[in-house]
Amino acid sequence: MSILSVQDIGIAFGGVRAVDNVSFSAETGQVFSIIGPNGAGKTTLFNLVSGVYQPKSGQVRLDGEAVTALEPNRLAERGLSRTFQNLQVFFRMTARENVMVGRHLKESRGLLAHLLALPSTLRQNRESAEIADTLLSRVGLADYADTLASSMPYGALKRLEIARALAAEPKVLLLDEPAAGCNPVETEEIEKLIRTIADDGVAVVLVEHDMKLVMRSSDRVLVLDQGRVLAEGKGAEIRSNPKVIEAYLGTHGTREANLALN
Amino acid sequence: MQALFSHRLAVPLVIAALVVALSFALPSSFYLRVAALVWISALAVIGLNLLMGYAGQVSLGHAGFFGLGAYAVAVLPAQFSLHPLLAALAGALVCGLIAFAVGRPILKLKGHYLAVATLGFGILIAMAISNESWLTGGPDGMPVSRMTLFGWRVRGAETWYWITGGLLVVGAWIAVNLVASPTGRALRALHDSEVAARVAGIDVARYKVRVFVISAVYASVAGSSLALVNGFVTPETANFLHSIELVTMVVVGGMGSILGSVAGAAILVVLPQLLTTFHEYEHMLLGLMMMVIMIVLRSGIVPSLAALFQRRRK
Amino acid sequence: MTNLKTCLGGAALLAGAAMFAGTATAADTIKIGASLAVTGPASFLGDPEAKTLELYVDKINKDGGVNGKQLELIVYDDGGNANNARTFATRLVEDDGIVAMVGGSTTGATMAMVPVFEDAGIPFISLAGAVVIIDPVKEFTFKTPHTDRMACEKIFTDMKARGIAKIGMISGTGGFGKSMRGQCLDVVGSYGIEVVADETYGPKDSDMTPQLTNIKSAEGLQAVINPGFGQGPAIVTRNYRQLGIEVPLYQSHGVASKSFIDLAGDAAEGVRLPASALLVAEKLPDSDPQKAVVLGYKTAYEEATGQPVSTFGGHAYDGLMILVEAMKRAGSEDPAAIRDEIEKTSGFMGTAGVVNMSADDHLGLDLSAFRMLEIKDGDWALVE
Amino acid sequence: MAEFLQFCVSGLTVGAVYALVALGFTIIYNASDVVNFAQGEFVMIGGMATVFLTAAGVPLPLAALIAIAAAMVVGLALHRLAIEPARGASPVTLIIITIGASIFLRGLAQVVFDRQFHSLPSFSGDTPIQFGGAAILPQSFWVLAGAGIIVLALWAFFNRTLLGKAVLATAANRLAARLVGINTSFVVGFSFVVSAAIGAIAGILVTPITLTSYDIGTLLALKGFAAAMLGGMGNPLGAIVGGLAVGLLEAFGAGYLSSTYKDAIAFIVILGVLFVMPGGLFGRASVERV
Repeated sequence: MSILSVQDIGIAFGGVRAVDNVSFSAETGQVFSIIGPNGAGKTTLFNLVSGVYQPKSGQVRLDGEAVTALEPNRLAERGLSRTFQNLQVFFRMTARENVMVGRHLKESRGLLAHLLALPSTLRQNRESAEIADTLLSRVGLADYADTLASSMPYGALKRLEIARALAAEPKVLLLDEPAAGCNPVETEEIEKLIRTIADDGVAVVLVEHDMKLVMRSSDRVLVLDQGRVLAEGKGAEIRSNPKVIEAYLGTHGTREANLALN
Repeated sequence: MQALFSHRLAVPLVIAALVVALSFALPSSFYLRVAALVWISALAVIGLNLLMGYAGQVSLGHAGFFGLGAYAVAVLPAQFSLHPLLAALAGALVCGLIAFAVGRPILKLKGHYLAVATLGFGILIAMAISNESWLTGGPDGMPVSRMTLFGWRVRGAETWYWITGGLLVVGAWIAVNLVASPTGRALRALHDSEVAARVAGIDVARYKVRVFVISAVYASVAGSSLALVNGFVTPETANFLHSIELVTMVVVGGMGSILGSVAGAAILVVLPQLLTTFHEYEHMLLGLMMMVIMIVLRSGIVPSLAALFQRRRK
Repeated sequence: MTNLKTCLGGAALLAGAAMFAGTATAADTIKIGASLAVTGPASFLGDPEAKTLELYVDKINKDGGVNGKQLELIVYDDGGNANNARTFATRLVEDDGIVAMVGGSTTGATMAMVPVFEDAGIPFISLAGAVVIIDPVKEFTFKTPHTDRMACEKIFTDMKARGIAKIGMISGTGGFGKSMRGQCLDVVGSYGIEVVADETYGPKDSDMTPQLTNIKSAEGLQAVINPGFGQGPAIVTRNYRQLGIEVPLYQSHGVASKSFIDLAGDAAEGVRLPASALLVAEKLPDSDPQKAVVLGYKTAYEEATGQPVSTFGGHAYDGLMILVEAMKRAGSEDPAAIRDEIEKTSGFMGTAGVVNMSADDHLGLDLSAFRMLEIKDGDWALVE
Repeated sequence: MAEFLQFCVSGLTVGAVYALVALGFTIIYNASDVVNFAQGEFVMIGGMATVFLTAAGVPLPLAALIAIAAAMVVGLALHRLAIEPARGASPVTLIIITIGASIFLRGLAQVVFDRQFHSLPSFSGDTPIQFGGAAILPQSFWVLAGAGIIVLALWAFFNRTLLGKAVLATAANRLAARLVGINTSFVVGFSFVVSAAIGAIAGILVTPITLTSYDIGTLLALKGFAAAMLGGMGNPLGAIVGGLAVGLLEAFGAGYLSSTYKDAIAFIVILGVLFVMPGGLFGRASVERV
């Protein structure tokens, strides 16, 4: 059984079906990519799956449990985490603190202990900070640990969001355009990172415009167009699917995808 | 040096040092009283700053909690001969419960809508205090019986200076503890991005209510202290203008700065005392200085000066 | 640490000594304090009170002062806020070193200050209305204005004489209105008068027609009382005429100032209220023993400020004069001695009436101090 | 029925003033995101300046015009001297600046004018007009008609003139407005001037009924703000409906329920509405974009 399965999910804004009867499932240890032209409904789909929007129709199952329209924090408790296309970083906190927030569910949450700074809380703080530092090293941001997020460069913030999401030790991780705005070196680092995350046993769902990245790292690819599923399959199948080529990839995209896979 | 200042306990220690040092410098019990008023306001402002500066939720009704705390130590001893300390405790408890009950629906609102809802809520409390004269003495207020501790009548400006100063240090200590804890991180997170906080597993509604309750308890304790210091309470402690004054103290001192809370309280308590010499120009000058401070130090006194200081060093 | 402490303590002592030196050079003046609601919702009390005190302290000083010394008046504006008043009271006692205190415009501010002066043993003459200030009697606390209970009694006496038995009340929810409403409801029974409608309005409300509409429709209504001060009663009076309510309207001593007539305009015609003789100074018969005092104060105040006289300023005049005479009798500026002499005040002719204080009466006015006035042709007229 | 009508008229008259204050809030808020807590002081300046000018012998219409001009100058000064220098500061900082400005203006009014209450003669007499058993002051019609004319004039201005459209464009998207060449700083300053004029007119119209003094602004700002929120911040129609609704709620609350708790009744209704409609009556449900 799939760790994440989405069935016939849909939402409309002012009469426009932004996402229309989309179904897919993601597997542990694999990278599942969602591609499509701008406005295809990729981010909206993420928002539906992660509980930010309430779907009009359809179902989301996480680890076999029906979780449709649950609050994002309830989904987080069940092991779903995500990053955002438009950065949602805690700008008034340092990089380390940002990642520590990701540890929230793993931390003890007794208010009285927090108010009185009992030894358990101080120990907790140290523990979270250590884990945060490890994760920052993993995404290559160790040097920024004490820097305020507001003074970090854009590319670094993308990876900071990934570190924060990883801090929750998710079973399913939704990454919304993690390489957008990153230079080729950074993109390559992110690609490697995505692979290792999947290899650690996380189901990664990826929305990305960088076809090279998608084709190289994905186990399966879903193509969305105008809120609907156009095709789904392995990268090679997608690349050769005439509907996809016609509607989305075009000749340029095909060439690029070919280059990437060769 | 830097590490010393960034330590969690630096701020409460600085405040404690200030309380001790000032006690030597202040020449008469009038000055001690003004200082005690600063400590009391600062205590309420720290609580409000946790709500506004850290969690990003505005409240224009906090004087309501302040007033409830003040009236608790006036009414409960008078009606049920409760000891003032227990009355203050009861007041804090009641404020906490009320904040808990109204927090969830009110804190669903955002920005200016939250402002007007808390404003309305504060006005309801102030109206009830002012109108239910059978209990509260009405607009003319009611006396507060002097507190006795182990047979010793607590009185005198100097005694209250130390009691309120001590309360402030404890309040600041608890506040810095909170800010540095998982709860504090959750609050600061939801201030910057509610959606990211929720995705990180934070029950945003619940944490907002938590900090609302905490800040209500701070206000209540501050209100109880003021009533005990004054030996008399009037409904003005609960009214809308006092709420605005508390918010102004938060912003002038600096949102998200515990030390700033003390600075903001000090400015707005001491300034009117200094301006009395200007008689009819007093209010003009007060308004003018508020505007100038906010234009020049737009992030509030402490954060703006800290930033300036750091830039200098670089 | 102990060294540091003695060192700092020494510095503080020096500073303190320097401050005392500062006050010592001014010991040839007698310091009198006042904390008044010069601004804020009760400013129509505090404003004339402050002007009166300043005016008369100047006058007294020009005439040679008291006991050969000049008076020094220190006025703070507490905005009617009890907490501010308390702070200023402490400041006046501790920092300014006053020997006596006049003022406290509102009851709340007064009650907050009482403990300061009782603790410090400094005589305190309040200018606020409520009876709680002097009942129970507090050693150092006095007051000059009539109590609201007396105003109620005066009004009810007048009503009874006119055969009025069913009345409506519309009271302000400020301290004054609320307190007077309570006092009136307390004594109304003993006059055989029944309250058939009881409405209130907020101190800053600008329209009272809904409340008055309800009062108008009350069964058997014969008159209406409006306890309150500030602009509220003026609006009530205008709305009263707007709705065409025909039964007599009684205002309280809280509106006893010409500005009420100006604000209410034609609507004020026929309104009755209990007030001190001050408002009708010129109309008093020459035989009236109060005439000289009230006419003198009225003329002086209106000349100096260009504003119409009000009874509130008169209370400040009474307070200051009672204090000055007590100081003269005591022949010293020892606060305890002054207190004793204030308590012995008897036969003092003030703007509010004859004051006869005693150990258990720190007000010393009786019902005869009130006159029943009616507004006729835009001016006050004596009813009796 | 007569009672109901009386309460209606009372509520609408007071509500019209709240509506105009709320409208002033809305215009400035839309142009600059500033919630101007000195809005009530414009009402005060309008009333007080007219009172003192007429007392000095200036004919009422001329006095009113000068008073409106004075308020506009104050509005412009507020923008140029206090808001503009703090450009880029956080909204809460700007709000505290406007609170400082309102304290300053109240202090100034104490010195320039005085601390007494004042009235103006009604524009067309004090004889109430009897209508369906209710007694209505002629001045109430002045207030209602004045408010109506202001609303119509604003509507025409925003929809028919280039400057009006520039203000709307700035309200919709400041950056885009700047990109198409609109001087947004001028627009913000202009919005302060317009709001000041609206406030001053309200103050002049209502002074014969409600009286005026140096410190009436606080309460009006409070009620106007609540009204603007009830209607939905940034929505001019919402401001008007919100203002009238608060006025009516107070009148009906005082008339039918409890005069002591009439303000409480208004706020309870506002709280109730916001719990159900978190964006006010006319607020749009916003979709979070992430």
